[in-house]
Amino acid sequence: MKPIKLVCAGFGGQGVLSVGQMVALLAMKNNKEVSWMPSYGPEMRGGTANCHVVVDDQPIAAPIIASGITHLLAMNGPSLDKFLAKVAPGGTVIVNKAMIDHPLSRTDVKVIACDFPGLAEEAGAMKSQNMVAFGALIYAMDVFSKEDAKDVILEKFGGKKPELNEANLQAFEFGYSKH
Amino acid sequence: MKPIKLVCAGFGGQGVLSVGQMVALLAMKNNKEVSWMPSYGPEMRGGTANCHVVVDDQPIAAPIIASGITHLLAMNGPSLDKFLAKVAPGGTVIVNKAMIDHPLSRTDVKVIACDFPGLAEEAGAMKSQNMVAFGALIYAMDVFSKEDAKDVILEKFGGKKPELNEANLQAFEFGYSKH
Amino acid sequence: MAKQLMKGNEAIAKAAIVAGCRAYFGYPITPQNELCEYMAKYMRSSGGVFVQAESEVAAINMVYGAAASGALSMTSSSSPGIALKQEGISYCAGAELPALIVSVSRGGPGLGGILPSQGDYNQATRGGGNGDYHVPVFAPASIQEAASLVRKGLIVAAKYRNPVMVLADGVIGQMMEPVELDPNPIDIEAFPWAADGNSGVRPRNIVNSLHLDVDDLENHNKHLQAKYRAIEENETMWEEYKMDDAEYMFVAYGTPSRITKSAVDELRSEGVKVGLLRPISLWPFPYEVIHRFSKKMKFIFVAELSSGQMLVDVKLAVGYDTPVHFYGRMGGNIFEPLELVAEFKKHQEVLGQ
Amino acid sequence: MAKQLMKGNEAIAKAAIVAGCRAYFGYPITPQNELCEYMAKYMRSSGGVFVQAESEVAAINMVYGAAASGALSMTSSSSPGIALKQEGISYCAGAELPALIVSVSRGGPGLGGILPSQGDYNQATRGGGNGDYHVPVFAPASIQEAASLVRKGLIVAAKYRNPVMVLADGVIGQMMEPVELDPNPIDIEAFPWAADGNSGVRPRNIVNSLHLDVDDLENHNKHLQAKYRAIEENETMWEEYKMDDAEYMFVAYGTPSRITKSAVDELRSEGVKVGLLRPISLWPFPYEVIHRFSKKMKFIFVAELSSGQMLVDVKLAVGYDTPVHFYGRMGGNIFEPLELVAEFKKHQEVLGQ
Amino acid sequence: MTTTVFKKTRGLTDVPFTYCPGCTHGIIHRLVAEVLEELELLDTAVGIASVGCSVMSYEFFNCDMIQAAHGRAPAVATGVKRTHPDKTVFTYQGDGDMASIGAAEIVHAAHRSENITVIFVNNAIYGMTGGQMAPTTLPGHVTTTSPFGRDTTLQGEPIRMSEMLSTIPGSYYIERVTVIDPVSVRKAKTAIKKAFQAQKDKKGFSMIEVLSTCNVGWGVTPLDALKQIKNDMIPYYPLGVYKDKGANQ
Amino acid sequence: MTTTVFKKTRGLTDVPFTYCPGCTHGIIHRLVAEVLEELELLDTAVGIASVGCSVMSYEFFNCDMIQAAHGRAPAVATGVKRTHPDKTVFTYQGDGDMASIGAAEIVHAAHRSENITVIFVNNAIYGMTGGQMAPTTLPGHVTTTSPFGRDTTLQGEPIRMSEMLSTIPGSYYIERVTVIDPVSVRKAKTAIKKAFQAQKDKKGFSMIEVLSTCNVGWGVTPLDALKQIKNDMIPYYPLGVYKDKGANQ
Amino acid sequence: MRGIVTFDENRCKGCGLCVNVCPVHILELDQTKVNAIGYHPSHAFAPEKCIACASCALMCPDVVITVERVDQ
Amino acid sequence: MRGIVTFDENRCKGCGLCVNVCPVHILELDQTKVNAIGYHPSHAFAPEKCIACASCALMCPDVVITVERVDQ
Ligand SMILES: Cc1ncc(C[n+]2csc(CCOP(=O)(O)OP(=O)(O)O)c2C)c(N)n1
Ligand SMILES: Cc1ncc(C[n+]2csc(CCOP(=O)(O)OP(=O)(O)O)c2C)c(N)n1
Ligand code: SF4
Ligand code: SF4
Ligand code: SF4
Ligand code: SF4
Ligand code: SF4
Ligand code: SF4
Ligand SMILES: [Mg+2]
Ligand SMILES: [Mg+2]
Repeated sequence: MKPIKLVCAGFGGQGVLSVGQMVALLAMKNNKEVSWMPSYGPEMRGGTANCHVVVDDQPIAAPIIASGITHLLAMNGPSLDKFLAKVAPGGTVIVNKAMIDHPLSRTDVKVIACDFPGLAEEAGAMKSQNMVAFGALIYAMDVFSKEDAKDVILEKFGGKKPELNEANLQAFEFGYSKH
Repeated sequence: MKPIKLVCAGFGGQGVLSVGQMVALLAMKNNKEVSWMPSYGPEMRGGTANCHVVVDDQPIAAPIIASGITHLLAMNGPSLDKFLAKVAPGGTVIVNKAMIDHPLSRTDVKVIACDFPGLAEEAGAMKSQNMVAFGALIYAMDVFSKEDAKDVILEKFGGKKPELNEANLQAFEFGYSKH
Repeated sequence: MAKQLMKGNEAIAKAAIVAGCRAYFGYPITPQNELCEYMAKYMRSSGGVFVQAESEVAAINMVYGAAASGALSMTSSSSPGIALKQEGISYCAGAELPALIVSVSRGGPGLGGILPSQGDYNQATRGGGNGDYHVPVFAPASIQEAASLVRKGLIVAAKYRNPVMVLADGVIGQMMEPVELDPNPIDIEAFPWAADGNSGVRPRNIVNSLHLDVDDLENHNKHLQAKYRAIEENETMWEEYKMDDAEYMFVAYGTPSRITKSAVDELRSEGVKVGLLRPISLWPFPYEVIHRFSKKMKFIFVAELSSGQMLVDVKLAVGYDTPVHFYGRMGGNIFEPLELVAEFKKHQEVLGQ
Repeated sequence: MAKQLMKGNEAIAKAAIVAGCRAYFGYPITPQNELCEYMAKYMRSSGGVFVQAESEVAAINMVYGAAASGALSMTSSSSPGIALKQEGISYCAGAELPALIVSVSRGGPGLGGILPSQGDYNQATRGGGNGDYHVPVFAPASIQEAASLVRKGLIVAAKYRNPVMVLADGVIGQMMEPVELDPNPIDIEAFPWAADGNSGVRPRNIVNSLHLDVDDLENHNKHLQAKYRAIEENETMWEEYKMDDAEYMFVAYGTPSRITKSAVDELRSEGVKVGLLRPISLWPFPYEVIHRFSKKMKFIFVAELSSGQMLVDVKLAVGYDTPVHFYGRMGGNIFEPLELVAEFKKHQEVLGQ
Repeated sequence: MTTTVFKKTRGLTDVPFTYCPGCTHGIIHRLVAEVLEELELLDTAVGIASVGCSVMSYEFFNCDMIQAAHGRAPAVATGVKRTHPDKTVFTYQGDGDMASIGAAEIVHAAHRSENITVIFVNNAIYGMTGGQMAPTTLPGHVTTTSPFGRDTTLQGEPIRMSEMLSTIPGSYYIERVTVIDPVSVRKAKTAIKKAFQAQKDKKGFSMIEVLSTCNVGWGVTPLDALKQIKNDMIPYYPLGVYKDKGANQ
Repeated sequence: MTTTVFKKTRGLTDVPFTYCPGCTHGIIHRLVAEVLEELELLDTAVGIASVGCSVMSYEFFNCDMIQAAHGRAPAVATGVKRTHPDKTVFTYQGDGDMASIGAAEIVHAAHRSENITVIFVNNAIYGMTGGQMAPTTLPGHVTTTSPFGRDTTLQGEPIRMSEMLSTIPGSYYIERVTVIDPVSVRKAKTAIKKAFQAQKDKKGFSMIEVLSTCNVGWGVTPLDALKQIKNDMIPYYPLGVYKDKGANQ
Repeated sequence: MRGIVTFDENRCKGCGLCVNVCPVHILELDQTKVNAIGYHPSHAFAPEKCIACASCALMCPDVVITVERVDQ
Repeated sequence: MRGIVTFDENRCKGCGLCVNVCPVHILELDQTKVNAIGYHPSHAFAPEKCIACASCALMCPDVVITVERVDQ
């Protein structure tokens, strides 16, 4: 497996830290080495949050991704602005469709544009936007199975908010397939 | 000059620290090198106090006298007990007459026994017992002049307690001569 | 226990509880808050005590009290908070009390910043409290190791009656990694010296660090020094990575050592015979092994997230015969493997190799 | 000023006032009480400020405030009290504030004892506060030198915008010796950066040690490090005693260096070519001169009232080529010249000389 | 023709506040800044920023500012005021900063009757570090270090700083106010002004405690946070003047 | 036949006190020890010795003892009591220790209502270190750090700890007593007993403030020192119960 | 009495405190807009009804609002 | 009521607090004696007058005094 260097970024409350954690759990399930590292502290007061997830067959060296991002999930404009330059050539950028009225400043990256709010609403819960993103991400990574990913969703949220299970899984499916 | 290693010891309030300081001032007056080091802290809570005075032509190495005391002024019994063993052979011990009903445990030291309270009373102030001791000490040292010593007394106490000047000087004289 | 994905701060907290720590006293500070919060949530249900102290000073003195009365206890904090604990740590050392102090350090000096840094190496290894004392300092490089070193720390603390510090950089505190905890409580006997209010059934116990008599205090210090020699003897820990045939040696600890490993791999892939010596115990420091290796090295390269604090210990180990180079970042910036590789090559070029 | 017989603590206080220190904040602790008490008596009439703080923590933060607003200020304490100041000292260093801290140290660890000791060398030279910072530490060996180093300390503090420590053992604090004070106030310009409430006549000033941005904090640290290199360059102080033709070198500082001088004289009188190197600044430490001399020595002998804390710096300077021996007392016990001579001879015998 | 009824005071810089949306730290900042401007103290004031969400207030107040260690602002202020008795010195402190780690420093600033003004922002939580329990957190309230609600048998009943400090002979003026509606905001400003005036008149220690929100830490909306002050906090922390040595003169 | 009216309590060891002649620390020690014996708490008590003249009290109280850092005895006691809730935990602290450097720790032990008993020996001076001013030193009194007499304009008016701590909801029982004659000694003992009883009954924080002499630090005879308490101290520090949560039950 | 209320729009964090307090209920968060710092800013949808009471400005934590009175 | 007052003489520091408080004035510091720790110890010069009130013992800071009552 080629190492994954994933950054998930967005406003606080959008659930980007959870997306990263789900990727990490998925990696564990598949016996990969993995690390998850959040931004923290007053940095978050501004309202933005992000996490770095590294997945590899080897023990992880640097849990903080300073460059060479292979996958970037940017759930808002400032996050895209902040991290786009650090994406490796050939890397994948997953964004909300509405955010990219203008073409990206880089042409050497793959772009997956997804209608996060639209698909989440369609799936039955506006809160599930990050599940849409998670779906798109798993699709883009092409390393983990859909089934494992759904298991992870249920493990992580199934207990806490069972009423959301349906919507979450549906949102994941949409994210995985509709972009 | 042979180095002087003087220890003055007694109950708190007997003025042994002052005696040591007067010796130090006298040494300064005579352009000697000198150091004065008191016992301090809760050690004094027990009611005893002492100071170490070293006078030399050379810069003073150790201001604390661990052994080889050349002159010991012991104004009470516990002090004598504590320091006698550290007096150098041939050294001088100055004590209150009443304290030595029994012969000293050492025979290789000179003893000057002086009636501190008696002579002080005779001089006109029971408070001047330490001046008696100072007198005896200066006599024993045989290094400094009586005149300088008296100047030091006046310099140190003349301002604060002029009413005592007479008695102090008299007590000093008695100490210097009557033992 | 099964492998779980855990945040370092939480893994540290849980490892301590599982190992048998029964009292935690702390005060919030970033980046260790989750540790304190985990304790707030789980210590009571584990039959232990959680108190949010009014300050770091109070927290370490609560630890002092708990330890003096025989409880296996701990506190945690970060840089300025650790500074405030120095008097208390010195008291623990003086009174010979077992205690675990977790330091999740950030950037300094002063209020500094909250991002990962290793600028507190001196603070941890040289104290700052008063007097001749030492605190064993263990520095994990992964969450798994953080959990084991917490356990080890409690064992060492109890065994030697001495405070022990686990020094984690902010990355260790905040990162999540898979971790498997040893489910067994550590095995320590009750402390016969504890002032635990049982003087009805044994002679009364006194816990104290005051020794007004000089000979008393000197003897006490000699006793402490002998203990420290024993700790040096028995508890020095390090890891060697690709050192067998190495001609160059990196020295790094904590999270940066992982980045350094990547640099080693990168250089190895280019055919450079380089290895890594990772001190795990910062005090006692692995002077001897570093000295031994140093004789065979063309140069030694120390990488730290500081201006070079461990560097001094490496130099002490090496002496003057082998060059020691240094690369550091500060303030929360973290070097990357290729950054180290590039720096390494500069020195190699100078050597003409 | 005329020569006076003065207690070290009082000479330090008076020297500071005469030099122009205008604010003192302190808390009682033996053996520095006379310093605090002298300030209580004379600071006001000198136009300055004396405040007995509620604690050492408060005292150093009052110093921080006074310094931040441009006043040349100081505090003093002893071992556990210095431990409590570590956070505040780190803040002063981080915010680049000039301040004088006098440490009159006693025996430790913990409450320890109150008699003279040098167990706080690490506490003074390695900080204990958080982050990468340094505090110049000057260690007098006589009352006269204590007075001059206080003056020098204030100058260095103001020049580099950095806290400076004068580290005196209890002997220096308590002893009386003749001393002559420089009557002239030191010459420093007003601090343009001071937050002294004059934003009406210039842009507003901010004094701060927080840098949330990593690059900001890294740059700030680089700036600090550059300053520390300059201090190392300019402010390293030591004394050489009979070193010209020496084949053996003692290294000792503070009061014990005087005792060591006697030992040197004694050995010289027996024909042994021995000298003394006395570090006056403990940070910056005179590594270079010690290294240079070490090459010519048969061995080096470090004497300290500790378990050997400066010893580590000496070894760092010397490396492995020359043996470094050590003799120390602890807890308030002080060695005598002949004790050192006897120890010295043991090592000489081993050498077969 | 128009008259300005309200505009941003010169007492604040142009740097936007870093506080969360709806956080009343911002209102309190503004009031202090307005008072400084109106009493013409801005050019001679030295403010002490404490450690808490307001740590960056040195960026906001348009006067000389010093950032102090956590809890030590009153000591830092003492250092400034004693060496600069004619300047106006104030601290701006949170409840964690002042009531917890800094309890000794505030008690002793009052004890010595330091001629300073303390703005005490009581939001019953540690905002900055992510919502831990403060000594002022109300009984039963859930925070990250009182995850089952503040249990008074283990964590005590909340401390009332204004009441406590009023017992200290050296305190001159102490009032508790809040900023939950325009009326209380106006009252708060009057109190703050009175406190600074006391300093100007060299009367000694003054403190205004302001009940403030931390909607993020409390986990409620900004509007609900205001209600929470009214319904929960004020009953436990009654508003009013607790000490006014000048009142009987 | 004879009956013993008074003999040395088993609550004290045989080690002679290290206090100066006439120092009332000794009386207070004895009272605490008698109470411990009478309430049968000696075998399960843990005492915390603070830093001050009473630092060596670990030698005197005949129970388990822990020596604490200056001012931190309440925190140390918290560590002991929380991990040993069924033991009897008390601190013995001077006014420098508790009212000055340890102000935060005592406030927060009361705030958390730690179930401990605090013996607060207020002698209005720092005895141990040689007679410096304490926060409790009376106005005008000369000490080594108030060489011209305590100047309230610079050093504040003395702080009243019992009054202050009584405002804290968590404090359960607080009384101020003295030991200047047999009657007051008896009253002091009753108060101390009540405080330990409160702890036994798990009521929370109790403190007895004892006005005590330091004849050496005050520079007077032991007898005059007693008079000084009566004439100077009691008027400023009125004796009595300041907090008794149990009173209305 | 008539007032003019103006907003420094890009400082607004959309907290709604001003909206809630306006006695004539003319303020709202503009859901159609996202300002430079990512929030739906407050605005007056019927500005002519403003009575210049300044309540909004008094409550605004981010000093967004200026209020003027039109003198008649 | 008759009492027996006894002194653990070598613990006495001669502070005089007991002397002052004795209602029948039978205590004094013995100026003719210096005890093992250097003080003139207190003693009862008319012990038979003791009424066993224990006032002396209550005031003694050094726990020197034992008081017994002779039961009649
Ligand atoms: C010595 C020290 N301990 C802890 C911290 C961490 N810390 C920063 S802010 C804070 C609490 C702030 O709470 P409060 O004073 O109530 O202010 P708020 O954020 O609620 O306005 C803490 C504990 C620190 N910076 N320094
Ligand atoms: C951290 C620290 N600061 C200062 C001291 C010095 N010190 C010892 S006792 C004492 C004051 C004691 O006064 P108090 O508490 O009133 O007790 P007293 O001696 O009057 O009974 C001080 C300041 C210390 N030991 N530790
Ligand atoms: S965390 Fe709370 S106190 Fe801090 S800015 Fe946000 S709302 Fe305000
Ligand atoms: S110094 Fe004062 S308090 Fe201490 S023992 Fe002596 S009289 Fe008592
Ligand atoms: S000034 Fe008054 S009326 Fe006008 S918008 Fe603001 S709150 Fe409404
Ligand atoms: S109160 Fe201020 S920040 Fe909040 S919505 Fe209104 S204008 Fe915007
Ligand atoms: S018991 Fe009473 S009567 Fe007897 S000696 Fe003592 S004080 Fe006097
Ligand atoms: S009170 Fe006690 S110590 Fe004092 S004189 Fe009487 S017996 Fe002696
Ligand atoms: Mg708060
Ligand atoms: Mg006292």
